[in-house]
Amino acid sequence: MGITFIDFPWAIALILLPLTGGLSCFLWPSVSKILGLVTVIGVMLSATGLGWLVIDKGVYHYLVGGWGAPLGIELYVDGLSLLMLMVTALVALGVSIYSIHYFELSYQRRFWPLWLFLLTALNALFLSADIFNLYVTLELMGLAAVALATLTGSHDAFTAAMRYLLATLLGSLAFLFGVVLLYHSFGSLDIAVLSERFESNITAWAAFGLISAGLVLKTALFPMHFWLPPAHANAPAPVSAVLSALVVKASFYILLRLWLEIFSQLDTDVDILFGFLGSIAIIWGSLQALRQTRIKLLVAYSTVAQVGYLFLAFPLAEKVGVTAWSAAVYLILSHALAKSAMFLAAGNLLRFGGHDRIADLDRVAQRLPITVAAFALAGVSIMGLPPSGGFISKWLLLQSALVQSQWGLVGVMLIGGVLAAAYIFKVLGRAFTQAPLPHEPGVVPATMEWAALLLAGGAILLGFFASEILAIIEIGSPFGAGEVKL
Amino acid sequence: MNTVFLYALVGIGLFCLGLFALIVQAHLLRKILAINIMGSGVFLILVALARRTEGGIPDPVPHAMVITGIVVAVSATALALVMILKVTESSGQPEFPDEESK
Amino acid sequence: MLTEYVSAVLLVAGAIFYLAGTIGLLRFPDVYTRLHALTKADNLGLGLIVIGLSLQASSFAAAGKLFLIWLLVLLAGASVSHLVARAALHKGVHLWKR
Amino acid sequence: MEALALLQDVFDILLGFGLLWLAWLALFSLDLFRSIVSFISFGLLMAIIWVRLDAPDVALAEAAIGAGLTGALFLAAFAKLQPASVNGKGSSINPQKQSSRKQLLRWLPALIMLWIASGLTIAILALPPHATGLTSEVTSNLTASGVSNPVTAVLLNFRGYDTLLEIVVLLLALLAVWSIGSSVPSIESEPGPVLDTLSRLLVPILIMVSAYLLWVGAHAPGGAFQAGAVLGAAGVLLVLSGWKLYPGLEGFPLRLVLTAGSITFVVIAILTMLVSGTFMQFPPAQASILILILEMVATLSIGVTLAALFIGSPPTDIKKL
Repeated sequence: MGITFIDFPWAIALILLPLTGGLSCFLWPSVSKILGLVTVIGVMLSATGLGWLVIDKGVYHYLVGGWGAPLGIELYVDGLSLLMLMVTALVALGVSIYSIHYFELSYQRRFWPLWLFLLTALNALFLSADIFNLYVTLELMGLAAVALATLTGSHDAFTAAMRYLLATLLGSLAFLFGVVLLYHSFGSLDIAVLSERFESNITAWAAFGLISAGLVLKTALFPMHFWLPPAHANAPAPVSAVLSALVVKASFYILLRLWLEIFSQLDTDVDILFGFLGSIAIIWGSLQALRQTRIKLLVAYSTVAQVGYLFLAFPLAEKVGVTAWSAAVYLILSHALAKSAMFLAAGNLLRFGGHDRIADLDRVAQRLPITVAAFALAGVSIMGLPPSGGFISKWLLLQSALVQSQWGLVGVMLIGGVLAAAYIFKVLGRAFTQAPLPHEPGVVPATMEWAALLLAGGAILLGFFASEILAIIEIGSPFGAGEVKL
Repeated sequence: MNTVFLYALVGIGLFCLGLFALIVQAHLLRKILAINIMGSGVFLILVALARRTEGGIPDPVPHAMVITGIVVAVSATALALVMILKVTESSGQPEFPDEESK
Repeated sequence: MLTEYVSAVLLVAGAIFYLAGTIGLLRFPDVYTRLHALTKADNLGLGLIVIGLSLQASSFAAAGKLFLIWLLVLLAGASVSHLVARAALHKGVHLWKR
Repeated sequence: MEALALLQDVFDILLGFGLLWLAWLALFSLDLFRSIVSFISFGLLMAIIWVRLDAPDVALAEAAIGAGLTGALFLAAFAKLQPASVNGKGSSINPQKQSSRKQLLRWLPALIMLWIASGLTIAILALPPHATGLTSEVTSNLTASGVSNPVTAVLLNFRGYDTLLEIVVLLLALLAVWSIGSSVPSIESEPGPVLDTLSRLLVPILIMVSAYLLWVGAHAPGGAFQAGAVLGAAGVLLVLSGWKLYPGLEGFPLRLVLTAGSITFVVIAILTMLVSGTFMQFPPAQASILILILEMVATLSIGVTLAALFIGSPPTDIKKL
């Protein structure tokens, strides 16, 4: 056969490993912790292997079942999907390490299979080149995410998860409706085939409207964000981290992919609308975050604001496509790492104090220095200060806006940055105040602190490897010709 | 030929009726019914339009897609129904609490 | 030719039983009498239709399947009617009296 | 012949409007129980429409899963909701709250729906009246797929990867339901002699029907999902007549049966990868036997999963830990 190491089907491993891991955790719940960790490490290795393969040999195609489009399903990996897979693996690793000591025994056996199935769905989603297959992965992801969000078992969690479930089901249905129209217009489900056959007509417009509406709802762009803050704030910390870092980005990834490959051929002004809503999301989400009295809600509203930045890339990309899209991808990566770190850190603070009221974060800095460091580092990236991944992405976005003299968007970004600084210092400032401890603090295991710091460190490190990562984004030139100007 | 578009239009009707009910009905069980009916509408369009083939044998791919969709729908419904019971258990009514605006 | 006419007559007769049963279901005053109407449609109406259709069936196997369906409906219909009536009695629904 | 065509058109129109009317009843009838019953009738009418649209496979799936099991799930949830909401009708709208603002809140979405509906109508009517989709690709590859029913070929061979994920979705739903775990006890009813006899008679028949659907799926309408749903219905009937799983089987054996479908799928996918070098590429000579094995195990898993979803509460083994 002569299969060399590099030719190993890493992409298939990325799907099958978490799937079998999830099944095994369900079958043997008593060892689910070990099984889960082994699986996640395997996923990390597979993502690295796939990365090596793609960086070495370029775009990766796989015909599942050997049929190929349009009859069968294809997997497709270019720089964009590769980075999504890698950041997923990295966040998964951090969250899994964190979860070992976070959940009690009875919750371990519930958490691991659901979480590994969610990971399966995420990997399958980023690998897929078939729009109906994307629908199935979206549903798998949505149901797993909702189930995980209920794990705290509180009344608020159930109400929030119920809203989340309805929103995600509605979004998937709208997406499916769009898929139906695309299939019946152009006779294929494969993105590449659709991209060739696509032509602008009224049905294509309807499909675009339905798919965008569904995915925007799932991505929680203002004003469709109503479900996000309660669902993310009431979930267990590792779940909040995954929801904010990865699940929201997955639907954005599909929107981005379909926009680039298919819908950019429509002559639309929707990009302006996206930019407008994104701007409101930045301002409004940041203001709401500033108003919150609980850390987890604050962090959740910060996600609403950061999602707004992603949508700024749409209007900016018209003139400076590659720069603006690269900025968006960079933001996805850095926000994924920073936000998961922040939620994990918030979970530690909650565990330590027994509550997550910002006003009562007494003298945490001395007790949990690693956690506070993680929160601060993640905050640096969220605010967009150098050196961090967040800085690179916001800098690129700002550049694209300045080149085009889009002063409105420049203003929004600057205000958003100032507000982000305000809400992050609101937490950090409290953490350093001198107050006596009114209660017995909870014990926070070291793994939980280091997991948060690992992810936050990743967000900072992204700031040092800009040129390498931008080179990876360019593999398969998902954003068309051109180059990024740093 | 007309049958195709007749049923496709019925499908649109179901989708919009379901969406309307999803928005205006407060009872969670009805919201889940609404989601199911919206789904049926989309499936109906998918299969109706698959009969536009010349030979009389309809396109089988949409049929397989709908079977997949039906199974996904029953999975989502089962999860949603258990969650309704939980929400009702703690709040006493199968609705979203009023004070939060949607 | 003859079998086709016989089949048509049986089908129409079956349809009439269905119509009668449906009208009964809508018009009768209480759950017990409605059940009575329903079983007529199920058993007799479907029976006639099954006989009518099996006259036109291409093979014995197809006719056999049709009869199997009828038997199943008889079984399920009778049991379900019983269960509905029992539930109604347990709930305290009174028999209708003129 | 023209009269027959006209009759068929009338029939289609009646079916279409009947469907919309039942949907309306299911969504807006004041009595929730009536709504659920309307929804089940909606599913049955839908099944007839699938037959009208030459989609018998979908009709079977709809009747068994869409109307049957979904309906059973709704009824069970409705029964469990009853003690929770005191008045029986927890949904009844408080008349005083129906202010003019509420009225406006209803008219606005109604108008938006009309707007969406007309837009979608234009979009659908703009489609070309003839399109082949993937019919020719499916037909020309059918011999290599191992089955002669094109829908089964798509589900288990051409797009088998979707089906693998779909089985995982079903399993995931059960995991989620067990994880949430309702504390409302499942419905306890004294079965009575009739239900008891019925289940004794019907369960073997249902198992036979399930096996038949499974076997016939290779060349005629049927297949794993339809067969699994029928098996699930047998399970529901057993549960309703008071049957309980032997406690020793509630733990690992039950979980093994539940996951068997997904595991078999994964194992066969890996085996094919070792043999042919490609994930889920069935060698044409062995395709039909592989598909049969897959479907048999999947049927069992789907049936048990559906029945377990109906019961809702996790087995005691899970609760303890």
